[in-house]
Amino acid sequence: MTHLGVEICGLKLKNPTMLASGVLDETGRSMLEVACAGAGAVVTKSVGAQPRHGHPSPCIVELQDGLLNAMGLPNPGIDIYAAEILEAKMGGVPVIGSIFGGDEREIADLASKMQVTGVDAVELNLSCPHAKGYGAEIGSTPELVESVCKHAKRACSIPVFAKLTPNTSSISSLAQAAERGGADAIVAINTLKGMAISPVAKMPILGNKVGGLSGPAIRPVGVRSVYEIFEAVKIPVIGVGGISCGYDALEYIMAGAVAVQIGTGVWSEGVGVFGKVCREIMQFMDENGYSDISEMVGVAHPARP
Amino acid sequence: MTHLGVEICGLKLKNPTMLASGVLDETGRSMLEVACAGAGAVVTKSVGAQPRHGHPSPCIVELQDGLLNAMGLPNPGIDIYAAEILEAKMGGVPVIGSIFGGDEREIADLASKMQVTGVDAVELNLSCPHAKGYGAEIGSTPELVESVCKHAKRACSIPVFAKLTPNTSSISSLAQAAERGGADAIVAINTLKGMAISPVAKMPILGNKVGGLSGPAIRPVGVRSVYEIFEAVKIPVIGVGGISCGYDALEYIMAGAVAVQIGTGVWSEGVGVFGKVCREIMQFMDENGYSDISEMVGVAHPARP
Amino acid sequence: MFTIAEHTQETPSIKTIRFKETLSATPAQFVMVWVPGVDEFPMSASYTGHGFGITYQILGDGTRALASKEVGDRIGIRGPYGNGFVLHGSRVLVVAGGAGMAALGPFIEEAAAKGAAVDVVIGARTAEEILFEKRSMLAGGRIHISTDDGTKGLKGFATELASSLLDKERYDCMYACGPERMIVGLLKLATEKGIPIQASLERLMKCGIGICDSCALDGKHVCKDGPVFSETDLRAMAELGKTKLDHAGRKVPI
Amino acid sequence: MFTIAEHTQETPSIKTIRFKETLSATPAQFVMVWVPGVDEFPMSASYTGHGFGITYQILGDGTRALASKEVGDRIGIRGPYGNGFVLHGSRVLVVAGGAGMAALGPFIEEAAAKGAAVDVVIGARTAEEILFEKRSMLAGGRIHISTDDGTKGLKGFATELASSLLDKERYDCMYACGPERMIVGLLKLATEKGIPIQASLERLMKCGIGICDSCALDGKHVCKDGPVFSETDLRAMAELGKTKLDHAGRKVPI
Ligand SMILES: Cc1cc2nc3c(=O)[nH]c(=O)nc-3n(C[C@H](O)[C@H](O)[C@H](O)COP(=O)(O)OP(=O)(O)OC[C@H]3O[C@@H](n4cnc5c(N)ncnc54)[C@H](O)[C@@H]3O)c2cc1C
Ligand SMILES: Cc1cc2nc3c(=O)[nH]c(=O)nc-3n(C[C@H](O)[C@H](O)[C@H](O)COP(=O)(O)OP(=O)(O)OC[C@H]3O[C@@H](n4cnc5c(N)ncnc54)[C@H](O)[C@@H]3O)c2cc1C
Ligand SMILES: Cc1cc2nc3c(=O)[nH]c(=O)nc-3n(C[C@H](O)[C@H](O)[C@H](O)COP(=O)(O)O)c2cc1C
Ligand SMILES: Cc1cc2nc3c(=O)[nH]c(=O)nc-3n(C[C@H](O)[C@H](O)[C@H](O)COP(=O)(O)O)c2cc1C
Ligand code: FES
Ligand code: FES
Repeated sequence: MTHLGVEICGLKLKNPTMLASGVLDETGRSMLEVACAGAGAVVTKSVGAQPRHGHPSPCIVELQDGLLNAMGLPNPGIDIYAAEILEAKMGGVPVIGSIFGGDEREIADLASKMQVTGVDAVELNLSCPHAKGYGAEIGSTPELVESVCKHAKRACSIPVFAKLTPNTSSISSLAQAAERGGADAIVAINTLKGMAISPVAKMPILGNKVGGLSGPAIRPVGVRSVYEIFEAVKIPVIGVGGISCGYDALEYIMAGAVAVQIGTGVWSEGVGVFGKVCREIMQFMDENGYSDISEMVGVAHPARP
Repeated sequence: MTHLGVEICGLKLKNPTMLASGVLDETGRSMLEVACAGAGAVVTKSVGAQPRHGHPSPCIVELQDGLLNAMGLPNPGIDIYAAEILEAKMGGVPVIGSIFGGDEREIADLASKMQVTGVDAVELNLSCPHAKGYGAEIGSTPELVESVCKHAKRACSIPVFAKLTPNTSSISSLAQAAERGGADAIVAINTLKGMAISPVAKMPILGNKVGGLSGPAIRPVGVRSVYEIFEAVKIPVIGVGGISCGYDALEYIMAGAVAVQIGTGVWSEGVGVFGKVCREIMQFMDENGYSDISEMVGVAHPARP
Repeated sequence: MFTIAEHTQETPSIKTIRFKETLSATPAQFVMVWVPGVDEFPMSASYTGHGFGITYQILGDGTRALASKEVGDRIGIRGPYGNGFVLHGSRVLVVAGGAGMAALGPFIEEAAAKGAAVDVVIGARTAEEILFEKRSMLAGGRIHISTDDGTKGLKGFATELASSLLDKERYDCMYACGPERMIVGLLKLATEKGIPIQASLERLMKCGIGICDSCALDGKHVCKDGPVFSETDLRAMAELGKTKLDHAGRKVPI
Repeated sequence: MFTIAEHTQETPSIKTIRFKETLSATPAQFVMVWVPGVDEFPMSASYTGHGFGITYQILGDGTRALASKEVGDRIGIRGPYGNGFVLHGSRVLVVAGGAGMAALGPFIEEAAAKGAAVDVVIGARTAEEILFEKRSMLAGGRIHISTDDGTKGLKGFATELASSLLDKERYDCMYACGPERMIVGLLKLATEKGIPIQASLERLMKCGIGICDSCALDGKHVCKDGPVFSETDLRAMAELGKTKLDHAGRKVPI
């Protein structure tokens, strides 16, 4: 029998799919629905210290093969959001709390508060490409990535995942910095910095002008990132970007991901995407003689050093 | 009457579309065909000092919304290639000679040789993401970009365009470095570093494993890059990435591009893409009361400083 | 971008824009309307197909900016999104509160065209704010009016008018769009009378395509699972009529 | 990836792979065949539709690796690409040199099935290297053989055999695939006799989709404008039979 379960830093997932941060996770109830739909874990919306409205609308542009979004990290702040996490926990799958902040102290503070809410791990959003002062600036400098991870690790005792940006010349350097900082796992990738302009309106469509590109369009960048990171660090890698079917997930797994996250796939496939991806992975395993996901992790590499 | 002509660093183009480097430009005759099909200018394949076979096949992966390629800069070397340029020149449109090299000296040498072939400008490929030792490494370090541009400028008297990579945390810093180095124009963007894996074959599909992502998938990244660069430098910007219709070109133009290049669009639309893009731009100008392309350049910005 | 073909004042606070472009939508489906440089927000299709249109109440910055647009101006339209009203039976009761009539206008026409007998309750603040009375009449609907101030029809709420109609007649289904407390009232009536109801709900909408969670309502998403919900869904909603999410995702009272 | 259903030896140097998967292609259309870890190269569809297949001559590393694949193994197939032979008239002459028969096999079947009288000239190095003789016969073709060493049929080239047939019979069109000097010879014959010709050409192919320019031939692209070209195009090709591009894009003699 094929076995879809995976373990990441002690978190036991019944299957390797997780809900990516920022999608259907403003409310606990929605995360619950996603868990019921078959996700192996859910990552919360990225939460900050204070309530935040996010960017003015339009926040989304639908493209042929992906989305451009500039939500701008709307969130009610960690204190209010705790109640949502409590509700999400009822889904019976690990809940990973995503946080963002402007400096090490803020992030450490959030990590410790996040642990108190009862989440199973903390994900550091070091990579939001369209919120000034948060994420991208911190996330593209290896020294800062290392230091932020260090502070977060010190502030909590649950696993800390570092979510990295592809808007860099070397994502593997960022991953190594996170590893040095003590991160327990790497999540890659967040969105690519992009813009869409309406020629008729003569202006960028997004209220924030710049947004993050996600979906199938970025999958090759995500797969390449995971492939590079897998060779650069020893900690586990979680792959994300453009996954909406089993084959997409397998690309990431064979590139070296122990698990995957799905965001934009929910747009094209609905919350059924988690079940669908799992079924397709299982079918592939059956047909190709694999019995455990772990047998496939990183097999696209000539040899693991 | 609408006027499609543009002038870039003294080069007169009958319309703002150019053939992008690396597509249908290994032979002079093919460039000639592209010129006849309506391109306002053609950029040659990136040429080096010595003949080069390029990467092993597969060199191309067709994606839903773009291409992944790892041609690996195949080229016959500048000396042999000169004959192709001579033939391309018969098209009656400006020919821009693209060159790549491993260090400043090699690039300077190529720039000077390129000028001798009779091209109207030199384009420095500082950005090929999948040829080790060429392009990406040089192209993602502002100091090196500046120095390479300086050397190329000194070695020739025709305009020098610097073609930049989006695989960086700040493409506008690279553009500023190029401007400091004396580049006459910026070309943005080259492909994004990507990978596709075949789960059945358990390996990356491309012979070189890593390749460059192009086509509609990357347009938001290209438009954002041009938008940022337009605000960062005073020299003209040429936009490239995912253009296959008039609206796509207009996004770039309103973001700040004085002209655009088209590569992957030739795959989806054939060489007719140049004429099609021009017709669609003209129709838009007619409907929206523009009479000259220049009236639209950069209008998506609140105000030019 | 869509081009404005007609821009008409329906009531002192409500205007209709008809576009040059064609867009087919089921009644109650909505589009995201982008007023460049200002905002983007959801609006029901008040006219569908050729001569597609929206009918909106001027409330804040976004709709104020929209109101100043002229014929020939272009605004962004994406959609249609969500589900729509489904005709059920041959004798239906339609209840609209204020601008809620925007989504119900095309439904009344569709239902009547399909041969259904349509009773229409239009509730408004005051006589001159009554929307689509003539349009509904022309479609063949039997019109009943209530106003908060009694300047026309029954002085009182649309729910009261609906209640008395439900006492007198037998309907196969009720269709509602308007303030949430009205919908809560109608849901109660529908339960008492044992007839089905379809109600179009409103929540803050940032994406319109089911991913941002800003329109969440007890795990359902108004933009994707709705905006129309039937009695089973409505009854299961603990938040209905009580709380909604604000821009920061905080639950605030309706 | 496609799964190998059958792998058979056609001649000492030529093998055929039939796949489990279905792929429809016009005769002379080709696919890019990826042997994982080795290489990718173009191959004509020698069987199309259900039981799709390719027939290849073992030449270098790529085809050698392909030859070692077994039933059940999977290889990458993308395509079909390019154009194909178009039947023209009711009496046609088909001329194949060596593995060129791979592309012509399905064409002979198609032409015969459509009621055309098909004369088939098969040229090979030696008797045992003759490809698809039985297949062409079964399809209803009249077979004429030439071998370089005279071990079967006429001792000499396929062009000579074609020439003598052209002297005796009147054909509506000629179809050719094989070594380029053979095609050059046939083009000359076609011009002399004033009949049309369709010939499938070969060039180095890196992309197969008309963008890399590696298959360029006088501004035409074998992968996109071809591989089949008609007499007008062929005559305009200054490089035909003379030069081709190598991996570095250098023009080298054929
Ligand atoms: C599916 C759907 C369909 C809709 N169809 C219509 C329609 O056909 N005609 C119409 O007039 N309105 C409709 N609305 C409501 C409309 O979207 C809001 O009235 C509009 O966004 C107000 O924009 P504004 O910028 O002018 O106001 P804002 O400045 O954003 O707000 C002004 C006032 O309007 C209230 N408001 C804002 N958003 C909403 C909302 N989503 N629902 C209710 N109140 C809101 C605010 O609380 C505030 O009191 C619909 C809403 C949804 C969710
Ligand atoms: C459109 C098209 C259809 C083709 N169809 C078939 C077919 O159905 N059956 C078949 O056997 N071959 C066909 N070929 C030729 C086939 O692609 C090559 O023989 C093959 O690539 C050789 O690969 P290799 O790795 O074994 O040889 P390599 O190691 O690449 O080369 C070995 C020898 O083959 C020659 N060669 C390499 N590529 C080509 C080429 N494209 N054309 C001619 N000679 C070449 C080389 O010059 C060298 O002498 C076709 C070629 C094209 C362009
Ligand atoms: C609407 C939207 C909102 C997002 N918000 C967040 C966020 O708050 N924090 C975060 O780390 N990533 C956020 N992301 C990025 C996703 O988690 C994910 O990294 C990215 O979209 C790529 O995956 P996908 O292609 O499966 O969507 C968001 C993505 C989308 C589309
Ligand atoms: C097959 C292929 C080969 C390319 N080769 C080169 C090259 O040699 N030099 C270069 O500067 N860019 C090269 N590029 C990048 C293109 O010039 C262009 O920057 C990129 O593809 C984005 O534009 P597009 O989406 O219109 O293709 C190549 C792109 C493709 C698809
Ligand atoms: S508006 Fe975003 S999920 Fe409904
Ligand atoms: S093989 Fe690339 S253009 Fe023909």
